[in-house]
Amino acid sequence: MDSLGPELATYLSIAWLLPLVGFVIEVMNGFGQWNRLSRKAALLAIACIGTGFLFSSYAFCRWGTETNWAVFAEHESHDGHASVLDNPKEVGHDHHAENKSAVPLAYSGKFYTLAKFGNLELSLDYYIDSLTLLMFCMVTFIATCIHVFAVGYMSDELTIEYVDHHAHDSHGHHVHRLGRFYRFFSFLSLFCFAMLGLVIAGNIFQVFVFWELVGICSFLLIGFYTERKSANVAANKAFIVNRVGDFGFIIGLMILWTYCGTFNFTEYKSGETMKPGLFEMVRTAEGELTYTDDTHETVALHTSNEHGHWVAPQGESTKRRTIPYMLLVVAGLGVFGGCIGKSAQFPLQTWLPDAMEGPTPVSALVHSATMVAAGVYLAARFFPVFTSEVLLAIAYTGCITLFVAATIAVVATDIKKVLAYSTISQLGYMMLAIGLGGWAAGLFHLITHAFFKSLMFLASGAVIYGCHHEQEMPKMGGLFKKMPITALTMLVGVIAIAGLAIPGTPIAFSGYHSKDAIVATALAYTQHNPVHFLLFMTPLVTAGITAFYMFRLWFYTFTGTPRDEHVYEHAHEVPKVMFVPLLVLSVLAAGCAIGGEHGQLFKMISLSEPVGLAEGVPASGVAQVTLPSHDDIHAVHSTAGVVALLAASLGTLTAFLLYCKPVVKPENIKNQFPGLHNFLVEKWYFDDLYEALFIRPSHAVARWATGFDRLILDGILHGAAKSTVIVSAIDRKFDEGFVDGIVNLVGNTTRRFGYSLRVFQTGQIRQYVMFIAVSVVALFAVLFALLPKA
Amino acid sequence: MSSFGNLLEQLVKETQNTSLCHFAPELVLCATIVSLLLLRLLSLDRWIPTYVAVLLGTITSLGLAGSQLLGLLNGDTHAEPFFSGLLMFDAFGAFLRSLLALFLVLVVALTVLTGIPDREDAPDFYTLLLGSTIGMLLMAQANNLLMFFIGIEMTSVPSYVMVGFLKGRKQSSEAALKYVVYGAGAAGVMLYGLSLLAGVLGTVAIPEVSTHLATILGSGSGISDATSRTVILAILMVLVGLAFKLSIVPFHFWCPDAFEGASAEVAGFLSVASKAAAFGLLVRFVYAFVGGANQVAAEVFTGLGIAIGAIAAITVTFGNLAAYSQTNIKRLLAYSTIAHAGYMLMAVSAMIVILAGGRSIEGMDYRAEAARCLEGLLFYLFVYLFMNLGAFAITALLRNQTFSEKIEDFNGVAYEAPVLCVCMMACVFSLVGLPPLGGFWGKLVIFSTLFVSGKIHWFMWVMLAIGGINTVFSLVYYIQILRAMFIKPRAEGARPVQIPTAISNYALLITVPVLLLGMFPTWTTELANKVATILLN
Amino acid sequence: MEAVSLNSLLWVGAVLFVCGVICMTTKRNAIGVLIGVELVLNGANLNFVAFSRYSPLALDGQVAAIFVIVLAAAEAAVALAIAMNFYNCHLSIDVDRGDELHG
Amino acid sequence: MDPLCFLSALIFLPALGALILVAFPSKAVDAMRMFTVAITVLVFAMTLNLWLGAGSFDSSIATIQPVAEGVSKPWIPDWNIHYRLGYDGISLPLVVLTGFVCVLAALASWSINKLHKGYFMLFLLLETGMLGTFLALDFFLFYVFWEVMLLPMYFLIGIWGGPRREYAAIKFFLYTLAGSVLMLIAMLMFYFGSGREFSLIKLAELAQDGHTFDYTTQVIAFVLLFIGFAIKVPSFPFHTWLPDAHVEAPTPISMILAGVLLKMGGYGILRIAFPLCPLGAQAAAYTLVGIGVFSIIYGAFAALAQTDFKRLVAYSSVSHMGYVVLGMAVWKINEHNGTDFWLQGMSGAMFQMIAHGVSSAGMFFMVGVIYDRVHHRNLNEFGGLANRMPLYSGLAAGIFFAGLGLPGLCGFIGEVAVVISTWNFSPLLAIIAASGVILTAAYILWTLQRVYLGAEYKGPHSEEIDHMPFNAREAFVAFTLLITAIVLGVYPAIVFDAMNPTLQGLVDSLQKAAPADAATAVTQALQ
Repeated sequence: MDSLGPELATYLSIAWLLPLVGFVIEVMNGFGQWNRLSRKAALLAIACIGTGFLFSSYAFCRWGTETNWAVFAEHESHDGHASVLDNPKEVGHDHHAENKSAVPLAYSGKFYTLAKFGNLELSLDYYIDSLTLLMFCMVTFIATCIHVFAVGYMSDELTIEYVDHHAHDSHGHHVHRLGRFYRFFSFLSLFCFAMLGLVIAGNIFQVFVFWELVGICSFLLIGFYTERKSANVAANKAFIVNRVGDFGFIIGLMILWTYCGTFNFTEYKSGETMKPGLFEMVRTAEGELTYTDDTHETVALHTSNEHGHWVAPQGESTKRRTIPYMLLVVAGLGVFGGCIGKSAQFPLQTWLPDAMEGPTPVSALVHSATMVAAGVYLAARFFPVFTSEVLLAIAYTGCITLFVAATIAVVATDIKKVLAYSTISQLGYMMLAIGLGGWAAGLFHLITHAFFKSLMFLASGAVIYGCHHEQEMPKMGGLFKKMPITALTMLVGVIAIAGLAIPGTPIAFSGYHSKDAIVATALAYTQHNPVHFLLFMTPLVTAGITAFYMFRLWFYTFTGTPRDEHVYEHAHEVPKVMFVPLLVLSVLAAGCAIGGEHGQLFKMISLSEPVGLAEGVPASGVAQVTLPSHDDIHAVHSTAGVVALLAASLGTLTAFLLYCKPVVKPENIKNQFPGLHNFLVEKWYFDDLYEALFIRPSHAVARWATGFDRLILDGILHGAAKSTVIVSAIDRKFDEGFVDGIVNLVGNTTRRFGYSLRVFQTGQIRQYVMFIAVSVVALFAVLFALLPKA
Repeated sequence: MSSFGNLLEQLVKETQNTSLCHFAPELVLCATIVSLLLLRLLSLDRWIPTYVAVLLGTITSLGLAGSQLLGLLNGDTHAEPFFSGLLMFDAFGAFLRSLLALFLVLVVALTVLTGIPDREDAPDFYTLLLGSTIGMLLMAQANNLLMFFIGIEMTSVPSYVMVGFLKGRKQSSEAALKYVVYGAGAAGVMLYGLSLLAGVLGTVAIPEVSTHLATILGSGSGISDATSRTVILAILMVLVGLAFKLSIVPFHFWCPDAFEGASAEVAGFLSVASKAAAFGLLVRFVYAFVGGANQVAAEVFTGLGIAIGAIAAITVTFGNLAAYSQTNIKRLLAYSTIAHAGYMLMAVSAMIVILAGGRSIEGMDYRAEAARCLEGLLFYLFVYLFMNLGAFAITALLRNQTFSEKIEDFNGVAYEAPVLCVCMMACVFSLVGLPPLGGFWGKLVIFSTLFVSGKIHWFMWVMLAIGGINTVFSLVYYIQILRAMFIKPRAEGARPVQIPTAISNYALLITVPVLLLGMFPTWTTELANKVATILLN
Repeated sequence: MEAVSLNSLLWVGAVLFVCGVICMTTKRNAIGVLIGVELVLNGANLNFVAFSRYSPLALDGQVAAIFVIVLAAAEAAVALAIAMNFYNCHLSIDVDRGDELHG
Repeated sequence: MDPLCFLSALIFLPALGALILVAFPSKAVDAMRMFTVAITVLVFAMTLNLWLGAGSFDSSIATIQPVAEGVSKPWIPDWNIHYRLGYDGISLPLVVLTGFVCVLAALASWSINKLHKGYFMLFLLLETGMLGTFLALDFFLFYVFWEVMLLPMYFLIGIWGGPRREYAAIKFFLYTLAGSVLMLIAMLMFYFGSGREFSLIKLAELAQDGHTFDYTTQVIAFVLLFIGFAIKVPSFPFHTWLPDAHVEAPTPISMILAGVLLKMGGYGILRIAFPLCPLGAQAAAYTLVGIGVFSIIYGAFAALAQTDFKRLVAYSSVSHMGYVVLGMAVWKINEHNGTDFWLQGMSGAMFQMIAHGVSSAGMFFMVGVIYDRVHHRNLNEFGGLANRMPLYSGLAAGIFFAGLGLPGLCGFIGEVAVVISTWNFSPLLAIIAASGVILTAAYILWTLQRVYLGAEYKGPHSEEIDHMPFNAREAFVAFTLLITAIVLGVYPAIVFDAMNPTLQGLVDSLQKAAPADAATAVTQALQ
């Protein structure tokens, strides 16, 4: 079974690299012979990603076969995955097989080295565990669906003269341009490559690499309609805000690199010896930190002992690697900063709604299902390095985000914006879960959310397509009759996200299970840490809000009477190529989480859960929070399920009463609370705040920087010049245009001086001769004054 | 009476056997002058152009001077005073004589090409030129305070006339008057100094100066007594005279005016030749005092060296700064000349400091280091000969086409006279001191001596810094010339410039050594070093 | 007759020198300036002669004096010629009129 | 071929080409272009041969190659000056880069529209100067080549440049000359301090033995040398010549200026300033890092405020070259990794030089392409080019992304290697340096938006864009640069492998000569 790791790596690499090949061919040919009417680009892209899915699935199957599908065997015990590990372990781990029961099943290895600095090494690695496999399958599958959908959605680009109704030239005409069908698919392919690279990455540096690449793909796709200023601005905003997060990410990288000397997640082979990865360095085999002192200020980093165990060398050895606890916290926060940016968490959530400027398939793939989830993925992946303070920060970040975004979603009218805010909110749930120690719950929600949110985005895309690029819900209404398939699939998504279910029966859509898991974790957590009760209350309340705004969306769009006849007239059901993916996805959105915590999906995820979480983590550090054990969570599961469902039902009911069978007019409520409404419509004024806090000051600093030479040195120059003018009694204007920098200062001063010297050169002989006399006397005097007196 | 007869007989013998031989280059030049006068007297100049005779004479003179130098260096002949000790026949003198003779040949060739003395005036002009050169040759070999003065006067008097040679031009006459008045004044001061010096020391023979001086300074009362002060005052007055010839600040005022008024050829001649000769004289004079200085004198002369260095630094700075605002290219080059005199004076200053103070520094072979200073000076002079003459010559050659010496009138000529302008570029960059041109090497050697002498007194490092800064500043005005030639467009309707091949070749002839001296300076530096070592040991 | 001391002679020379310098610097007339030069030269000459009597300089001083006289004559001749030339151009020998060359 | 001959041939081949160009008739513009390109290609081939050819470069050797003290011939014996050449892992990548950029710059020289002969002659002379500087191992020879480069550059900017070309050219000249005078003084210090030695290798040995040059000398010399090189890099506050020179220079010269000339500063620091004054360098390390960081941020901010396209790219060079200074100076040993982080910083700095050579040359080329058509560079008067010139815009975006430091492209590797090595030196400065990523993204993306995106082209000469399509030659240049950027970004080990042994040797010898963090060093010694 030693060969399984490389084998899986090969399959996944194929799946990973195929889109890249597709991208290269598409781009090359796009500029070249493919004409603007050809769908070849799309076919190639679908072929690549589809094949990628097949390879991912095959890798999954291989993995399952090798592990005898133990994961799906019925094990009631939450530590069931231990049985899986009866099989021999991954490459190179054999020499400390006694640890194996505690270490999640994972395969790691190296693709190639990027750079080597002494003992430090930057490389491209892979790290494959059940989560990786799951993510690969999920990403490739959803991507395939979305590619297919996009063939239909983007078909109006198959023209040599595309009229962009949202972009105007200086004369106010619509912009006419060539269709860019191929370009869209080439970008999608590139994105798939980058996303899969992120998932397969075996070290945090590599994650960063692909992190940036998905960022730039997102930039390209958001700004796909380059003629629209709003799209460009949104694209820039997305990338730059992400970079703000990456700034933190880099700080985290720097700290880890400096203290640990490696970026690898797990142990790796360097030359002939095995070296510990970050996880082994920070955590013991039992998942605990080792402190070197009683005050817990310094954490020992583990190295290999003579038995091949990862332990902290004992004694007061200065050779012992340590890291100050605070820096470990900072590193964790830094990396989480990256996650905040990518997953649009508070306070960097502002870019995601704007990113809806991109074509809807992009929103579905990049900005709901995959890329934005990468932040959550990384937070989960990097979980072992996070200390309890970081986890608490993650939890609160998620908590704030999920609430803020949900409130904004309540008043949003653009169908995609509602979904965008809901995405942010759901990502908040995931973060919350991870912060609370509900690792598997968070990822569970990630997967289910990917399905139902991409479904909803595609459905909304279908609506937009059907309504000829109308996105404002107030102009829709009653579309159920015109596009029933879309409406129904959307409804599946809405129910899933709202978390509705029929209690006591297994009838529950995926969102119910995953959100239930999160709320249960939160409840258990709050029981252990009553101080942090908000971490339970907020998601619970927000579950209600979520149900409210999602149903509001659905009712607003599909039921009631048409509010804009023009739109309604032209609305039509989408073609097959678009609704087939909808149907496929709706099946999965409904059913992917069957069984909930006892279902295959959850178990599969649990298999990769970091060591030590299952038993709970006792309070430590500054934060002093206790993470609940699986048993604790299990104990409150049913309670949580009931309250969550209650909240969701309440939300649904409210939405029904307001928008489907209006008992109260929403306008009235709006008018009752104009301040609150405005506050929400203005997105809590985050954009304005950032504008005032960061953007304007940085432009000011930029102007200052560029004007530094001119203004500051100009001042010095003027002063110097003036005094020179007085001294030399010459008043001549000089070229101010040359005034730029210190050279000019010196140059002009000396030039001035040079001019002033002309005074002496009067041209008068007598004065010249006088100089002889005066000079002789002066020199004589000076010389005698200076000569040593013997 | 027999003793007198013996003396006379000995004198005649010495004169016939050695002195006349040693004096051959000068004699050839004298003969040339006489033949020029005869040619005109006999109206032969209608058939034989004057310059043919002049070229013949100067080249012969160059050959003789060169062979004397080689002889001295190879040890075939040995250094000795001649003409009863009035002049000194040594490698240093021979080197400068060869240099001056070579320069004379080049200047004559230039005048032939530019045709500056018209046919009628040619014999007069060349007479003055050769006469002035003879004076310089005397300066280079002077071994006696009297010869010192005679040499300077012989150099100066014809050059006054040459400056005013452009008849009928107001500027020219004004320049000549200024030059003569200033020169005469300076000569007077110097002579007064010489008289005091000779009187106090009781000798006019330069080699004896140092011993007499040592006696005076070592007489216990140090330098505080009246005699010593008189000596110092006298030295200072003599240096004033030399400073005038070298156009050292603050005795430089004549220089820009005279150069602007004179023709470029004359200005070029004066800028290089009179400097070379004056530096020769200065070195001899200074070495006479410093060479054998004792402990007390060492302090005094270190101070003197530093004072000279300070003046050199001021000169460099002044020359460079004043050149900024010039619009006339000759005037600009005149200020550049002042600055370069400053650089060279730095070498002399370093030499004085090392000679005076070097003995007290452990591990310093002070004579070798001093020889390096002198080597730097001589090399610099040698390069300066080519690069400065090049600059003046090209100015003169272009002036013949553009009829102007204003910088702006040279706008864009590079595209019509590429060879000349490229040569000008090489000369100018060499004047700035950029590698791989000769000027760089010269500056490097001088700067390195400053660096070494800095170990004796920190002020020399300050001078080094000043020299370095000035190198940068000087770029600004030098590049004005190139900017005009290469970057500015030719003025509308300007007269097209056509340069005959001969002229281009001449420019190349002057410029190629500038390049070669920069890339392969070894031959020249070794020569200069040898000469310097011989003089200083 | 009591011998004149060296110092007295030198004082005369110095006075001549200073007078000459003052003359050079104050006279506007070119000829006047030249006269100043002559005074300076003669001051020096007097020194030479005086030293030839009172110091080991001996005959060398007198020879020098003779040479200086000759050179002074030559210089004066040239200077006068140049002054003539200047006059031809400027119709004046006021040295202050020569101010075209400056800066 | 004898290595000395080969290296000399490499250096002087362009100069020979320049001489041959004299014989070309002035009208034969195309012939001159092709000839120049041929010469540069030949030189590039020779540099590649030097790198990859059998037996010419062994990347596992830390010392100078082909022989440890360099191949030499006496040049000026009485000054102990040698014509000494050689290469190692530090200079060879830069030599290859020079060859590479020159080929592309020659190909970009079609836009030169006057005095072709003079242009191509100076161009080739410039290449000789650059190659000579990188290959020289004698301080004096280095200095000579360093200066030789100035003259052609002055005229190339001064004659073929933009409206304020005279000003820019003289500014460039003055700055560099000022720097080289300082270098000259330092050179004299070493020459006389070492007993008349100019060989950089011997001087380094002497400097590192700890007796020859005392602390004060080393500090003074380092300051002199560093200022000289920092002007070239350019680092704040010596950078103001750069925007002017770049803006006024013609496109190919901008490419060379950014692609190669700036690297000489960094190269000089690594080749001369550090090895010759280890104590001085160590004393100044914090200042250097500070300067590097400040340049990064300052350059980025300044770039953000530009409205001139070329000026923006020029300021981006200031910012990017800040990483070079930063990376070189992170001289601090770590308890567990020893000097590895410093080695990483140095390697990153070297890589950044190569990467910047590719990306900035590309950026300038891309600016030049559009300038040739619309004859202006006002960022506010572009827009919509992505539709008008899709291929051009696509390639430009790729190259600008390389400048942005996007992973997978060359800019990223150097920047990130430098930045993450900085924490070990100073966490505060590391954080400031890392914040550069935000600003860089901001100004590059904003530029892309203003130039390539948008509804329509807003500036003058709109019709020229259609009249002059993006031609094959331009596409070739851009493609080559982009592909190189990708190759370097995806597989940087090709460069790292070539230079790491040398840098390792340098780091070790410097650390030995001037032990950083003495306390730690003692502790280590005790164990």
